[in-house]
Amino acid sequence: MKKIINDVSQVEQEMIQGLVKAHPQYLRRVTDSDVLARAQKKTGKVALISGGGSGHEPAHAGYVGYGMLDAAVPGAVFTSPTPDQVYAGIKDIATDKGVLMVVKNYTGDVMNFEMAADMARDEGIEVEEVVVNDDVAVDGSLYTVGRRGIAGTVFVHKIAGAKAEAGGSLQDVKAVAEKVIANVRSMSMAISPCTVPAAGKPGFEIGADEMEIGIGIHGEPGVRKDTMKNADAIVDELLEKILSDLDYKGSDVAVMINGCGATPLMELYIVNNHVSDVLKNKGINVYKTYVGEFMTSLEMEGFSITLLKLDNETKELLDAQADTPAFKQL
Amino acid sequence: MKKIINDVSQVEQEMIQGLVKAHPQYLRRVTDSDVLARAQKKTGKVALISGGGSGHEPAHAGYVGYGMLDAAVPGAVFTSPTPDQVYAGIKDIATDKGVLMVVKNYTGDVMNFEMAADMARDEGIEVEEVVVNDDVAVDGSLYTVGRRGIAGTVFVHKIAGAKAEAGGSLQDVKAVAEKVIANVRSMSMAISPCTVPAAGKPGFEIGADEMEIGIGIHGEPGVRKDTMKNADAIVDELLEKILSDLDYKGSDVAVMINGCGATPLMELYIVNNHVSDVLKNKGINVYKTYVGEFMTSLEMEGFSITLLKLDNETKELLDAQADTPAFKQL
Amino acid sequence: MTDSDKVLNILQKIADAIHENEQFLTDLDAAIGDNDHGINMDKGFQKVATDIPSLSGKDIGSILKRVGMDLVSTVGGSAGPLYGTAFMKAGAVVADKNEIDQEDFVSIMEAGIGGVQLRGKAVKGEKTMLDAMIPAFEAMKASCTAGDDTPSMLKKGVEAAENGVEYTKTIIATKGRASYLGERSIGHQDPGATSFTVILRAISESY
Amino acid sequence: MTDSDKVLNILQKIADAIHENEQFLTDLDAAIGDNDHGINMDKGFQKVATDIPSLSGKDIGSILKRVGMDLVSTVGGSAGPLYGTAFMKAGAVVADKNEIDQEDFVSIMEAGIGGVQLRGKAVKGEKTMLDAMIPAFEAMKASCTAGDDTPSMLKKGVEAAENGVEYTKTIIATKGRASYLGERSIGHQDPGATSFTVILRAISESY
Ligand SMILES: Nc1ncnc2c1ncn2[C@@H]1O[C@H](COP(=O)(O)OP(=O)(O)O)[C@@H](O)[C@H]1O
Ligand SMILES: Nc1ncnc2c1ncn2[C@@H]1O[C@H](COP(=O)(O)OP(=O)(O)O)[C@@H](O)[C@H]1O
Ligand SMILES: [Mg+2]
Ligand SMILES: [Mg+2]
Ligand SMILES: [Mg+2]
Ligand SMILES: [Mg+2]
Repeated sequence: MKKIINDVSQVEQEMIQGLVKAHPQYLRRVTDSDVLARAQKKTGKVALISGGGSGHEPAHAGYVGYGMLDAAVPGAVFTSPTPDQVYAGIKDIATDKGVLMVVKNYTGDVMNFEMAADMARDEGIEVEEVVVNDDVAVDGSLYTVGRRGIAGTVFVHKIAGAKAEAGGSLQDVKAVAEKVIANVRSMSMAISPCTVPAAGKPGFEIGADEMEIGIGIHGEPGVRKDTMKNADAIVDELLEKILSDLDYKGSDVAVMINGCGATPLMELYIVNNHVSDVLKNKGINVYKTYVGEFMTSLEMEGFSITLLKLDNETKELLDAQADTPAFKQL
Repeated sequence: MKKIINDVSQVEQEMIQGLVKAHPQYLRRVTDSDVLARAQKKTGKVALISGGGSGHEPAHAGYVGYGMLDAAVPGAVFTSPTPDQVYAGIKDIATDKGVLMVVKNYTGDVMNFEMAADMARDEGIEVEEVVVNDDVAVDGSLYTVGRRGIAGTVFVHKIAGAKAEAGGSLQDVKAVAEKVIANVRSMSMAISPCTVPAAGKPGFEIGADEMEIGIGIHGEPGVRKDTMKNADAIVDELLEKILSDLDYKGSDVAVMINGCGATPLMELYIVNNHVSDVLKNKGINVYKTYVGEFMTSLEMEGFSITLLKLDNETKELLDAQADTPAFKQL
Repeated sequence: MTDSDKVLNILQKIADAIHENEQFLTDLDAAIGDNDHGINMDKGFQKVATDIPSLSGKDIGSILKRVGMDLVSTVGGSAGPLYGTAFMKAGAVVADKNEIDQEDFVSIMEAGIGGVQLRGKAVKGEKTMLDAMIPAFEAMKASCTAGDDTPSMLKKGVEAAENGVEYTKTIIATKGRASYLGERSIGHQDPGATSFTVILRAISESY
Repeated sequence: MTDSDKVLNILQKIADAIHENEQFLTDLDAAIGDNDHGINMDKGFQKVATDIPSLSGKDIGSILKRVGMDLVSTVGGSAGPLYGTAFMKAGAVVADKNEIDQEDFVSIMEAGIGGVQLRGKAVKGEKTMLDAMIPAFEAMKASCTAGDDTPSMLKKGVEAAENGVEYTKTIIATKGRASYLGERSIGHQDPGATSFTVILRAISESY
């Protein structure tokens, strides 16, 4: 394992410190915790908190700021943060309009955030939760833990964050977050694994001519190994899964082409070239496209496609100003 | 070579198409060329053009937009664009206030841009040029081709772009660009190479416990191979080279921690953590920090540090609004 | 009878056993999860080990609760809340006790399983730690009823847990990260079932 | 005497030779440059090859200029403007000629070198294509003065170019990308000097 780090046991701490030193105008570390909150606490609005394991940067600390989150709670790499950390975040940002937790659907994340919510509710803080589950690669049936939350989460941050900034009530903000969740689907693939620093070796092995289809964001193997295909064929496969899960026909969509950490931006644009064509051919109107690294898995090479079906409300909120370290919109 | 592409001979073309499809609100392809220009041509201001080989995304097309460039000319991967392409760009964006070319100091880039400038001048277009040479890894003496242009170029785009947007004359814009160039220094390192698609194999080989110090942005080997060190030690070495080249003591600086393409953002923040500490200890005041991928080398893993010494004029221009696909500032 | 000191002693043994198996547990998680189970568990039990001196003299209920809280606040992921709640619930059933007997052991196990199920909402056969815990509990309960002594009861528990781990190789995961793999999870043993077995074996070997 | 058709014929041979050596030239550039010299040169001469039919019947000056423009507009990088300008300048010295003789050959070489130096501002000994070009030119000029025929003159040129390539292995680059490597460039031959030798050899083998 060759990484630009000092000590595997300190990667999360040094990252948090590096984040605050880089973005003091945006970020503040909540005392005695790992939580990153807005430099200036904003009152009079619903407060949004999200988080999860580290290793997904810029998620989630990169989305703390005007129009998006109020705090992000980073756990150890790929390990959901503990309830006391989440609780420290909730307590710091809580306003009398309440707190919305945006949780990605992983057993650990859900359990830790819910334990924290219980602790906060015991102190009279109003806390609501939404669980993002956009990954169509995995079975969403009742008999499983359901679909995972991946890059689509960033749209939830953006749109629910804008609603909160606009003065929406906790129920309003939660409702629009749930609307986004109901209308967003994603799917990923990877051509190389990643190495959790503390683990010291890659999460999976992959041949020189193989790819993993339907990977999550934790360096875990995908739902299927396949021989490597060209970009257009991969896009076709991912899009087919997404489009057969939700009917996007005739609607306006926001597209996110997300790099997993080591994918050249050039390749993401090559991916977008075909995504855009396919959507057009299928009568789906691309309203806005985001291409870049939004929800990564350390140095994994691969990408995900996210499609969000928009209505007038979500369009307006998506277009609203945002000013955070990793997501700015004028 | 495993890449998310369709055809090695089409990577540049499909990228250009994918860029325009992703960012129609920002970008337009100049007819019959590979040039990416602002969606709406802006008149009445000095027009800025930059470019170079592809493979450095988001440079340079990602910086086309309000407050930065008017056009970017992408060549083949790591190969400077040809004069006819640069000329097509100059012609498209030229205004009566003139055109400034921001060129990175590589023999090929300088020659191709200057040939294009000559063509444009023959038609009465006023064209000036600045050559960015921020890389302290290489000898800047008169007997060599001089220092290379790397990530510091983005500061030139930002600051000269803001000056042009503010209505500066061609001489003003050129002067402030040259001020930035005189005050910006960078240095890079890499722990993995990258593969030019058409070449099919990596530009250099590197052992499991080795790193390249003083790499350029074209996947070329560095000035020195060394055994891998920890992040702080690497930072110390790069900073020492930078700080001994220009006296930053007591000044306000803008810092850029730039990922080469495959470096996890987590690691860039770990780097920034130490950069920030070292500068503080040396009595250098960090005015603003940018962490991310600004000038990449495909999927190379590594980073560069850039320091720009600021004065009141450059501070104000650095802080000015920008709205481009890859660089937004509110 | 097992007193507080013995419990602390056992906790140290568990911490050592988890530490020894850190890599093994992480590797198991790499195959069907996210490559961190051993790392997380070790972080938690190292914290527990650090706290052992400060727990000297406390009742067993408080000790177990504290272990639970340590795990909840250091492990993270799924294992943190699951094991953490298990220990906290276990602590509750032996609140204020300075000594526990064989039946208490069985109650502790039962309460722990209740904690895991409260949090994780899983049942047997979903390829989780429960597939080692529940058979171990059942074997221990039967052994206790049959009048075995503590060492033999624990040995039977460990055996059942080991069989449970073997069983997890044969089934598809429907809870936890391994569930995302569908069919691909077959053939691999569950990391959480394995870590539970490591813990129970450490306890058993203390008698 | 060499007429226009022969020139077109030679250009095709050059394009073929560059194509055969594409990987080799790129590999040389990987070692001390940016891994693209063969790719770029091949792109350029493939364009030239495509244009050959349309050049039939044109004078040699126009043909060479067109080659230069093709190279400038397709090769990119350093080699594009350098070789492009070389061919354009070469074309200028044989403007309107439908046949060229041995002395014209020498003038063409001289003008080409002038073009490379105009653009690249390098001199001999900086580990560039000039280290093959200049010795080749000098050898050809001497051979021409000595009264050799075209084939022997070209052979001597190739020999000198080859020696020039060998010489580039022994020196540090001070121009082009290889200059960034400092001492590390020693031991490697210059890609541009090599591509020039490939070109001159293709010309020589046409006689
Ligand atoms: N719902 C659940 N109920 C019981 N145990 C579970 C459940 N989900 C996961 N587990 C257990 O947790 C283990 C994984 O723990 P760990 O790797 O620490 O967490 P994470 O999956 O969050 O990385 C699995 O091997 C499994 O035994
Ligand atoms: N200033 C110069 N004068 C003459 N030849 C040069 C000069 N700079 C570079 N070269 C030649 O160009 C070759 C590299 O060409 P190429 O790889 O196509 O361009 P780039 O370096 O832009 O990638 C070198 O091997 C060298 O022979
Ligand atoms: Mg985990
Ligand atoms: Mg090149
Ligand atoms: Mg795990
Ligand atoms: Mg080259």
